[in-house]
Amino acid sequence: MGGPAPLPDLFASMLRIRRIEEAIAKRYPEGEMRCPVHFCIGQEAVPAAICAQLARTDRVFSGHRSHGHYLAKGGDLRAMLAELYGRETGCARGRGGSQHLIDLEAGFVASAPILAGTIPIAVGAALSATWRKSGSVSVVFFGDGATEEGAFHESMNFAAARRLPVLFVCENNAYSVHSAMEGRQPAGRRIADMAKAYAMASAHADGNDAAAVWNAGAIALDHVRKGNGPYLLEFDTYRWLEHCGPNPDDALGYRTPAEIDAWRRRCPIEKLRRDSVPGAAEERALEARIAAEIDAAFAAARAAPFPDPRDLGAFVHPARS
Amino acid sequence: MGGPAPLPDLFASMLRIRRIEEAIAKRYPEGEMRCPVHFCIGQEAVPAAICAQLARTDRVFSGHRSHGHYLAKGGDLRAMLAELYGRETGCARGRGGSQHLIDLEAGFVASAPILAGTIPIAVGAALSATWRKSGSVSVVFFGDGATEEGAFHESMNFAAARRLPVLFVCENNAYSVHSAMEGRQPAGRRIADMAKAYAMASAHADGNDAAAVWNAGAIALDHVRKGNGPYLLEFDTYRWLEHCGPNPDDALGYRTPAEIDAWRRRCPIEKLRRDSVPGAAEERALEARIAAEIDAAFAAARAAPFPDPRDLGAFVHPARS
Amino acid sequence: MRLRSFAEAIREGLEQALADDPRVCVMGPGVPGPTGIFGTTRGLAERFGPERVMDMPSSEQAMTGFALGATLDGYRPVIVHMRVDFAVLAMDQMVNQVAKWHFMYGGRLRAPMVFRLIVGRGWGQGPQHSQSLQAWFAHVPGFKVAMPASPRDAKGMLVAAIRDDSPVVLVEHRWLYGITGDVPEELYETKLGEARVARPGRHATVAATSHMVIEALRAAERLAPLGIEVEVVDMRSLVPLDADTLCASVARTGHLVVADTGTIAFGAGAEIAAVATERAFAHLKKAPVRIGLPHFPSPTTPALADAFYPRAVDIERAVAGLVGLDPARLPVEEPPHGPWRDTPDPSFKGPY
Amino acid sequence: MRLRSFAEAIREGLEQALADDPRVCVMGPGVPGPTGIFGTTRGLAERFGPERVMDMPSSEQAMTGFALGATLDGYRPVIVHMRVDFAVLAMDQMVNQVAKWHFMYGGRLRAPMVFRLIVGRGWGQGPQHSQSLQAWFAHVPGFKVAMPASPRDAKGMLVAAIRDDSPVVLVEHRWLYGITGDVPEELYETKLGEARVARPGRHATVAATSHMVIEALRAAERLAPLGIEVEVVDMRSLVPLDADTLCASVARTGHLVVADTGTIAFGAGAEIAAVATERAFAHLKKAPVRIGLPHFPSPTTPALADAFYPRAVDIERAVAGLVGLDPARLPVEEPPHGPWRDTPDPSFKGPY
Ligand SMILES: Cc1ncc(C[n+]2csc(CCOP(=O)(O)OP(=O)(O)O)c2C)c(N)n1
Ligand SMILES: Cc1ncc(C[n+]2csc(CCOP(=O)(O)OP(=O)(O)O)c2C)c(N)n1
Ligand SMILES: [Mg+2]
Ligand SMILES: [Mg+2]
Repeated sequence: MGGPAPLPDLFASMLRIRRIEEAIAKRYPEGEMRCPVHFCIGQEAVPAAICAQLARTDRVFSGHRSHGHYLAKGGDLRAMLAELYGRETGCARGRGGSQHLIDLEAGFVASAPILAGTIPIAVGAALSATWRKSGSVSVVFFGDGATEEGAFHESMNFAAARRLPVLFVCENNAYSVHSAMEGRQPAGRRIADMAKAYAMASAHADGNDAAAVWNAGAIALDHVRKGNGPYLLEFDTYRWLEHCGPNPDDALGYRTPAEIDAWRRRCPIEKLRRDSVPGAAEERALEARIAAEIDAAFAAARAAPFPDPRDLGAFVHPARS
Repeated sequence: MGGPAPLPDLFASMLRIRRIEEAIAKRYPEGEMRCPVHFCIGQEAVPAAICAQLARTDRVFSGHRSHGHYLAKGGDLRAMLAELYGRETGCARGRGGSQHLIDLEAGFVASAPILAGTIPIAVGAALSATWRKSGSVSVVFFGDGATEEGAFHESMNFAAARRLPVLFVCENNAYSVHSAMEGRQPAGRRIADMAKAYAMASAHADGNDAAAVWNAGAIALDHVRKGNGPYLLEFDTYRWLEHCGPNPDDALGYRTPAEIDAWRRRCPIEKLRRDSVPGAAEERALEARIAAEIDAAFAAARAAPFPDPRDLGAFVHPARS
Repeated sequence: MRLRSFAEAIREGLEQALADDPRVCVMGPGVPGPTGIFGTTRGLAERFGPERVMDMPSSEQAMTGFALGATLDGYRPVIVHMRVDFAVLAMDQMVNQVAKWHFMYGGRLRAPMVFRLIVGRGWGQGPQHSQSLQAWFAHVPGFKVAMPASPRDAKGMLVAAIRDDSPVVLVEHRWLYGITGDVPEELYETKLGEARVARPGRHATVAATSHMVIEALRAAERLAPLGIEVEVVDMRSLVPLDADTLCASVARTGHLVVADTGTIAFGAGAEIAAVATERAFAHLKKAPVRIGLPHFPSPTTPALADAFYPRAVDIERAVAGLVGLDPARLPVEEPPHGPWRDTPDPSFKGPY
Repeated sequence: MRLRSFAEAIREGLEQALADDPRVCVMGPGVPGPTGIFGTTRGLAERFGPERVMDMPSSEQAMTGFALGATLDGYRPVIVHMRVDFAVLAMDQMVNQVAKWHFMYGGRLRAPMVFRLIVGRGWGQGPQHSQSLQAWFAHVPGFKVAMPASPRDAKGMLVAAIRDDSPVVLVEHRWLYGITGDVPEELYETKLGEARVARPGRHATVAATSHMVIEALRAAERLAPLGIEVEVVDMRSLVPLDADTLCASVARTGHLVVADTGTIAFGAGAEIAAVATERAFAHLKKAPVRIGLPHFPSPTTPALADAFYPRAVDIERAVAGLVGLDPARLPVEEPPHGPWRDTPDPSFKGPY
C-alpha cells in the first residue's frame, strides 16, 4: 500500500469487474437472476483503486450499487453470482440477493439498499476497532443521493467528534435515479465540502482516472490510519446503464446524448488502455483468465441448489451462541 | 427593521421574558403547572433581538425551550400561562403544555420538544412562502444539541438547494441536558461552520450581547429577505437553571462553579443595564408594568376552566373544512 | 365500462385533483421523473409545473416536514414513497409531528396531507423493499389509513384522501398496479371508512385488505363449484374501520377469515379479528383465522418468497377448515405463469 | 426479601452484566450523566469507563447504526432512549437494518443488541413524550420484545436480553421505576417468552403488560371481597408470546380482559386477544375485552390525562361485565393521592 498506483493491477481489477457486470447484464434477461441489480459499469475505477489499498482486515460497506466494491475487496465471485441466482450457496444464502452482498473473510461486511443505511454501521465498526485497537479501518461507499440522508450527517459528525478511522467515499455520478443534482443539493458546492461542517479532511478527484483515485485514496488512508480521524473523498464518475437493470436508458431523456457520449469517452478502463496499461498480449491473457473464471462461476451458481422452503424461518432469530 | 439596535426596546423585551420566567419558576413548585418546563433565563437576548426584527407575517418555530421565542414574537402571555396551567383557554387548549406553544396571530407557529422536529417544518413554510410570494421569512430556533439530528442537515441542504427564505438560529449554550460538547461534536469547530457544507451564509456572535445579536440578525435577515437563500446564525449563550425545571442545578457537578459564575456575570440584561439602558426611573416603571401584566395573566390563567374530559377525543381528526 | 389500470386510476385521480384545487401538490424523489413512479405521476410535472409536482432530495424525514410546513399556507401535499420501507426513515415527522399536529396545538393547525406508500413484492424485492406496515400507521392516533384494492377505489380514495383534513396514509400494493377495472371519468370520492362487500356469500366471510382482496376473490371463485359461497369483504380502510359491514357479514356467515398483506403477528388482521370477535361473538361458530405473512423478514430468492407469501389456496384451506370441508376436496392450485410465483402477471419482466 | 426498586434492579442488572462480560456496553445521550437515566445508569461510567458507558450525540438514527457496527467486533450494546418517542427517530436503523441483520445476510451476522425504551407518563408528558409503541416492534420480524412489570423481572429480563443474540426491545414504563420488590443479589436471567401468573383466580383472566399489571393486581385485590377471583397473567414478553400460559388461564376462567399500556387500536392487546381467541375459543364464554388507550394522542393537561389513562376501575368494570356483576356493586375508586392522578406516587414532585 502507498507508493505509485499499480496500474496493471488496477486495470486487471477494473476489467474483471466490467466483464462480470457485462456477463450478468447479458444473462439477466433470461429471468433467472430474480432480484433488482444495480450495475456499476463505467464506475469501476473507484472500487478498484480504493479497495486495492485496503488490508483484508479493513472493513468495507456499500449500498445498492455494490458489485464493484464487493469484487474489488476480494469478495468471492461464485458466492455473489449464486446470491443473484437465489441459491443456498449464495453469500447471503439467497436471502439477500444483489443488494445484500457479504463476504466476511474478505472484509466486505455488508451492502444494503436503504440509502445511507450502512454509513452509520461503518462508523460503528470503526468505533469498536478503536476499542479493540485492531487498527482496522472502515471504508463506506455511497452515491451522491445518499449524502442527502440525515444519517450521513449524523455519521460524519460522530466520526469527526471521536476521530474514528473511517473513510467515507462518495461516488458522485450526478444522478439519483433519474434526478439531476439541481434542486437536490446546493448549486456550485462540492460534496467533498460537506466535510467542512465537521472540520473533517476531504478531497475531490476524477473518479474515472484510476491513478487519481489511487492517489487521493492513499493520502486519505494514510490520514485515517495515522489516527487523524475520518476523511471524505468525492469522486466524479458516471453510470452507463439504467439505474436498476441491465439496459442503457438513453431513451428516457433525463441525460442528454452529448453528456452520455462524453462520459463514455471518459471510460476508466479505456483510459488505462490508452496509457498502454497493459500491453495487448497481456490483456488477451487477462481476458481469457477472466472469461474462464466467469464461466465457471456462472456454471457453479446455476447448478447450485435453491434454499429449501422448509427453511423459510431460518436465521430470523439466531440460536444462542 | 434594520438600523442600530433599539436597545431600550430590547431591554424591555428581555426583562419581560426574565420576569415571566422567574414568576413561573416561583410558582412552579405549587404543583399547578403540571408539565415539563424548560426555562430560558440567561438566554433572553437572542429571542428578543431576533424577533424584534421580524414582521408579524414572518413565522417563528422553536423547540422545547421556547417561552422566550414565543413571548418575543408577540405571543399572548395569558394564553401561554393558561397553557402551562392546562386550561381550555391555553394557546393549545391545554393539549400541548409548555412544549407546544402556538400563537398564529403573532406568527409564532409552533414549538415542539422532539429535537430538530420543527426545523424541516420551518423550511416547508419558507417553501410555500415562495410559492405564495408572500415575502414571509421562516425563523427557527434550536439548541446546539439539535444540530446533531439528521433532520437539521436534511433541512439545511434543501433550504440551500432551493434558496429558501429561512433563518436558522442556533442558541449554543454548550450543553445538551448534562452533556458538554466534547464527544458530541467535533472539537474546535463552530456550529456556524456547518453552513459551509451547503455553501450557505452563516455567522457567529455573542448571544448574551443584545446589540451583537441584533447586528448579526440584521445582516442575516437582509440576506434572507433579498432572496439570497438561507442563513445560519450561531449564538453563544448559557442556561442558568436546570435543563428542565425551575431550580439551579449547580450541585449536579456537570458544570463547574467557575463556569456558572462567569456566565452569570455575563447576564445579557445586566449588560444593557450597565450600558445605562434605560435609566433607573424608566426601569422602575417598566418593572411595574411587567409585574402588573404578569399578575393579571396568572390570575386569569388560574381562574380559567380546565378542558372538559368529555372532549378527550376532540381535535384528533378535524372536521372537514 | 371504462377500463383503466390501478396505476392509471391513481394518475387520473392525481391529475384531476391537481386541476381541481390549486392547493394540491405532489412531492417525492422521482415524482416528476420520466418513469413517474410506475406511471402514476407521469406527465403531471409537464402539465402542472415543477413546483406542484416536485422532485425531492432523498431526505425522507425532512421532506415530510417540508410538506407539513407548506400546509401552513393552505397547501395539501401528497407525498410519494416508492416503497413503504423508505417511509420508515420519516417516522419521526410522520408520527411525532404530522399525526398529532391538529391535536397537540388544540385544533389550531391541520395537516391535510396524503402519504402514498407503495408495497413492494416479488422479483427479489427482499427484506428492505417489501414491507407492508399499515398496522403501524393504523396504530398511531391521528392518521387515517386506506388500502384500495380496485382501480375505482384507488382513484376515489386518493381523491377523498386529498380532500380530507386529516393526514391519510394510502397503502398501494405494487401488484395491484396492472389490474384493470371500471373507472369513472369524472372526479369522484370514495368515502374513507366504508368496507365493501366485493362478493356476497353465505358460508364464510373473508375480510381482506389490498392485494389480498384479489386472492380472496380467486379463492371464492374456486370454492363456489364446491358449493361453498364465500363472502369477500374488501376492508378498504383500516382507520376508520368499518366494523358494521364486517360484523354484519360475520353475523350472516358465522365464519371469518382475515387476510392481510402484512405480517400476521401484531398486524392489521389482529385488530380486524379482535373487532369482529368483540362485536359478533355470538355469531361466530369458530375462531377467526388470520392469513398474512409469517413472522420472518421477506426473503429475496423466489425459492423462499413463493413459500412466504400466502395466496388463494391458503384462504381456501382456511375456509375449508372453518366450514368443515375436507381439504383433499379443494381444487389443485393453478400452476404459476412463470418459473416462480414472484411476479404479478406474465407481462412482468424484471426489475422494478 | 431483598427489596429493591425497579430502577435499582435495572441498574444492578446493568452493572452485573457489564462486570460479567467485557463485550457489554451501554450507550445513549445522558447515559453517563449525573442523573443517569432516572438512576438506572448512575455510577456505571465511573466504574466501567466512558467507553463502555458511553455518552452519545442526539443522533438516534445513526447511534443505532454505530451500535450495530460495534457488534462486528463482538460487542453487545445496550442502547437507552429516555422516551420511546425518541426511538421513533431510529426506526430505519432499528427496523430496516437491526431486526433483519441476521436474516438478510443468511445468518452470517448477528445483532445482539438491547434497546431500553422508557414509556413516559404523567405530569404533562404530552403527545411527544408518552407513546407506548411496543406493538410496532412486536410486529417487526427479528425483534424480541419484553415488558417487565416487577423489579425482579426487570433485572432478570434485562440480563436475558443482553445475553440473547437477537435484538431485544425492552419496554420500561416510567411509573414502574419506584415500585419495589424482591430482587435476588446474584446475576440471573428471567427467560424471555414466558408469561407469569401473577395472581391466581378462577373467574376471569386479566392478561396485562407492564404497568397495567399493577393496575390489574389492584383490580383483583378490590374484586376479591366481592367473591370474584381474578387471575392476573403478567405477559412479560410480547415476542415470543407465551400463548400456552395465556390460553391455559383462559381455559380455566372462560373470560379474558387484555390490558396494555399502549393504544388499543392495532395494539398489542389485539394480538393477545386474537391468539387467545384462536387457541381457546371453545373455552371463551364471552368475547375478550381490551383495555388500553383510546385512539387519541396523549393530552398534556391533567384534566384530560386523567380521563385518558385506564386504571384499575376500568379493569374492574370490564371484569364485572364479563362475569355478570352489577357494576353498581363495584367498590368506589380510591381518591387520587394528589389533586390529579398524573403522578405514580405521592413522592413524585414535578418534572422528569
Ligand atoms: C431511504 C431510501 N430512499 C429511497 C431509495 C430509492 N433509491 C434507490 S437508489 C436511489 C438513488 C441513489 O442515488 P445515489 O446515492 O446517487 O446512488 P447511484 O444510484 O447514483 O449510484 C434511490 C432514491 C432507497 N433505496 N432508500
Ligand atoms: C429526538 C429527541 N432526542 C432526545 C430528546 C431529549 N432531550 C430533550 S432536550 C435535550 C437537549 C437538547 O439540547 P440543546 O438542543 O442544546 O437545547 P438546550 O436544552 O441546551 O436549550 C434532549 C437530548 C428529545 N427531546 N428529542
Ligand atoms: Mg448517484
Ligand atoms: Mg444546548
